[in-house]
Amino acid sequence: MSSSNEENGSTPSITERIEEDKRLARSLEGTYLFDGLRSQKNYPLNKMCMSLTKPENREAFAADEAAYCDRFGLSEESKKLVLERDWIGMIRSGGNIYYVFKLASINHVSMQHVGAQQNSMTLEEFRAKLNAHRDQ
Amino acid sequence: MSSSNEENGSTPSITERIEEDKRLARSLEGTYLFDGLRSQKNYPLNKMCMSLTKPENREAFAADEAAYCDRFGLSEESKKLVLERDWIGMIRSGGNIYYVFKLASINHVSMQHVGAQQNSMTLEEFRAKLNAHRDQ
Amino acid sequence: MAEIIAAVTTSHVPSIGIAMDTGITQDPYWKPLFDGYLPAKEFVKKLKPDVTIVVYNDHGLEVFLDRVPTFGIGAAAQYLSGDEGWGPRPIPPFQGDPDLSWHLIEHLVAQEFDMTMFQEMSVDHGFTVPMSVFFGGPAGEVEEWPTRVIPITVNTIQFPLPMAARCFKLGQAIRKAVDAYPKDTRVLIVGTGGMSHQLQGERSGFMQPNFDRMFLDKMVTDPMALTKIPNGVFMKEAGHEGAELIMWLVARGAMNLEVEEVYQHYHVSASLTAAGLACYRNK
Amino acid sequence: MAEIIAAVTTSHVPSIGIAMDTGITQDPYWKPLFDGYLPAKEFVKKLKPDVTIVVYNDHGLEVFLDRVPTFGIGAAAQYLSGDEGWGPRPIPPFQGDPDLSWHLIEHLVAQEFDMTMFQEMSVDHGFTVPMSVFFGGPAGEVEEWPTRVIPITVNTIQFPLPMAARCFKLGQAIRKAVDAYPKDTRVLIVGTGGMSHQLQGERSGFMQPNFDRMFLDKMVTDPMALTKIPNGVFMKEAGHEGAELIMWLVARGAMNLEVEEVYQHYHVSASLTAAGLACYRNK
Ligand SMILES: [Fe+3]
Ligand SMILES: [Fe+3]
Repeated sequence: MSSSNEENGSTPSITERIEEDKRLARSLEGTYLFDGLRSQKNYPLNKMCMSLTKPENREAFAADEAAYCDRFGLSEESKKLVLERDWIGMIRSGGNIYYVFKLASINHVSMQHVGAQQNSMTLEEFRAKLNAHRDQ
Repeated sequence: MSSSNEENGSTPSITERIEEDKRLARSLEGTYLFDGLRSQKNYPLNKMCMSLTKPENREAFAADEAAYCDRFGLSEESKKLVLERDWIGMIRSGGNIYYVFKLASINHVSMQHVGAQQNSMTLEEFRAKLNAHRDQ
Repeated sequence: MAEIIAAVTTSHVPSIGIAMDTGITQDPYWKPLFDGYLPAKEFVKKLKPDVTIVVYNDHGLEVFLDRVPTFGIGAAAQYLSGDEGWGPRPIPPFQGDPDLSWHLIEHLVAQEFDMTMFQEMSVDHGFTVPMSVFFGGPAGEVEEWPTRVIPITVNTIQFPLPMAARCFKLGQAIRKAVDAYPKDTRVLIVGTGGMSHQLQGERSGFMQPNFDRMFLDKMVTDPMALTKIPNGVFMKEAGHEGAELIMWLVARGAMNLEVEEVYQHYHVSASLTAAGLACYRNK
Repeated sequence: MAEIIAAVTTSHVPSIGIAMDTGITQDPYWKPLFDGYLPAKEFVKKLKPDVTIVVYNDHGLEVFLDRVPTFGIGAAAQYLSGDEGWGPRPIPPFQGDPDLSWHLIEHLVAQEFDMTMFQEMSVDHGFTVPMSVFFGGPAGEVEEWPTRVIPITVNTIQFPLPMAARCFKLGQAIRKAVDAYPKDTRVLIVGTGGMSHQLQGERSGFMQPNFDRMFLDKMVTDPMALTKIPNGVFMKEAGHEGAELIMWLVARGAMNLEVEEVYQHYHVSASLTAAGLACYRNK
């Protein structure tokens, strides 16, 4: 009943491969594997950020940020993270960097600024960290 | 330069298989293979019909069918087919039966009615044709 | 460990849903069809599946021609009956199983199936009618669905459709993925679409019971032969929309090569469609 | 008969596009990067491709988490630069090649790649920046694109991503499909994404030039070794977003196993990203 149509030997190896891959990816410090679990975690935040690709939505957001967040059903905690532009807080809460970055873009906040804040560094410190790689 | 990474022998066989399949499908009388060519043929008609899955769009359509068609950029010819509920005309022009059928649905016109008209039959004649299969 | 406990397959037609929802299943036109469903309902009732994977095709509810996925899979917590133009069917919401959905997604992608992952999704008659047929009361009515669900979509709206052999392999990959799921979960797989029918063109109304009966036979005796049928041949023998039979092959691929047909019913016709149904368990 | 005449690969970063669009490519920060692009522009200019297949990842312009295709392919007549939050880039529209697109779709589906077919599609920096890098004037500016385009998307927004080996096989399948196209069409394939970078989390700013240089080497000497790298290892060695390197393997798969590297450029960093570029032709 439980034997598969094809050779059964590959089942454990696929499972092992997937589990090992996820274990490794989840073990990386300061990294939030954006898998199915995380994709469900703060769906409203990502959806709100995605909507900012339309100019009329950016205007509505600018007019009343909190009300706009409510329209997308953000939790009070997530709304606070958005209003305070707490980038690392948004990522931790389940934000996907590609959607969250749209929120930065509308205020012309650069990725370097977002990266610095996530690292609790000043922009200068963060740039020095990036440039340090030139020696490698 | 032209030899592939893998065994080259399968390339012609895939091409032959695809061409033979399309040739057969296109040779069927009274049948309009809905492939890429046809999918491009009357995209606005299908898009207009797809929109009718929303009640507010159905209301807008009912209020002024011609104006609604214009909003989706239908050709004059396609608009006439819609206004006249010319089902076979819509299919010939590039309509996909699944989208076109939504236009029938909003007036509670059954698939049997659409089928009868495509066959230039009365509903009774078409039903007799369908029931004739019971003897097979 | 999880297990696929059975496969059931059936045609789907909007008007079967309408007949159930408007209470006319005992009218002379519909009675033979719905009477034929009763033994399948009994079979499914005894199975008590925790999760039902429904392999179907979207008919233009979620999928427009702007973006057509070959294979899709739902990962939502809930799926609602959608509005196909005549309003949503009056049935309860379907509860999903995101944990098993994501397990399937990870295992299908690892087996080189290029799935489209849906986290928001409403379902059309291709999904809801089979659910009513197998899980509804005698006339299809239902108060609460007794199973969680996972929708898997197959493109049959725009050529090229996936080949029959690819669909069968998808079923095999689903089987492997379910076998690898660590929870004790009893899974039923439903393959829906077909049998012979053509809705579009002057050939609409085309049906070929001989082909359907051959297909029903080979589902048991020689499924590999069915996987060799090109989609153009499905269209010729079973009608332009009859190519939906490839969904039966996904369900079949999830079973052993040897199966027992527990029940079969064949009725011509429901609306424009030859209506077939079958229940299989592994030998 | 059609032919893939070369493959070129490059990183992509929004700010590279912004630097070109605002005319600051000769500023000290940007000059080394843009100077490094010039020989690649010369190489591509001489190639005069009729069609350019751009294999890239959408960064949340067309794709939201409601519906994530593993592999997508455009079949539109035209593709516009989309609005990622800071307005569309001020560049001309891209002309598609629907005939070749549908040929590719038919041949990829026949080779068991489960593509999502896009007939409406705007393109983001993952597509437009490489196009400016390879086809723009000295500073990236462009009046009219000298090539038709076909976008192919790879999911890198949500795990599971397709495996490196699957991406390489997609490239092989594209190659077979192009080889089977009956028109005399010269096709360039572009693989874009990476190199090492991480945008999210406290690890943002992570880069590892040693890994990138290994990757650049093996693209020539041992691409099959790269196809064995699990996506978790890409994330560890090249950063959470560095897994975009799998797109390079699609382009690589479309070439012979033996290639000549015509040009290579590597620069740390553009914004948060290690910027690599390479040009390959078949041996
Ligand atoms: Fe159907
Ligand atoms: Fe990127």
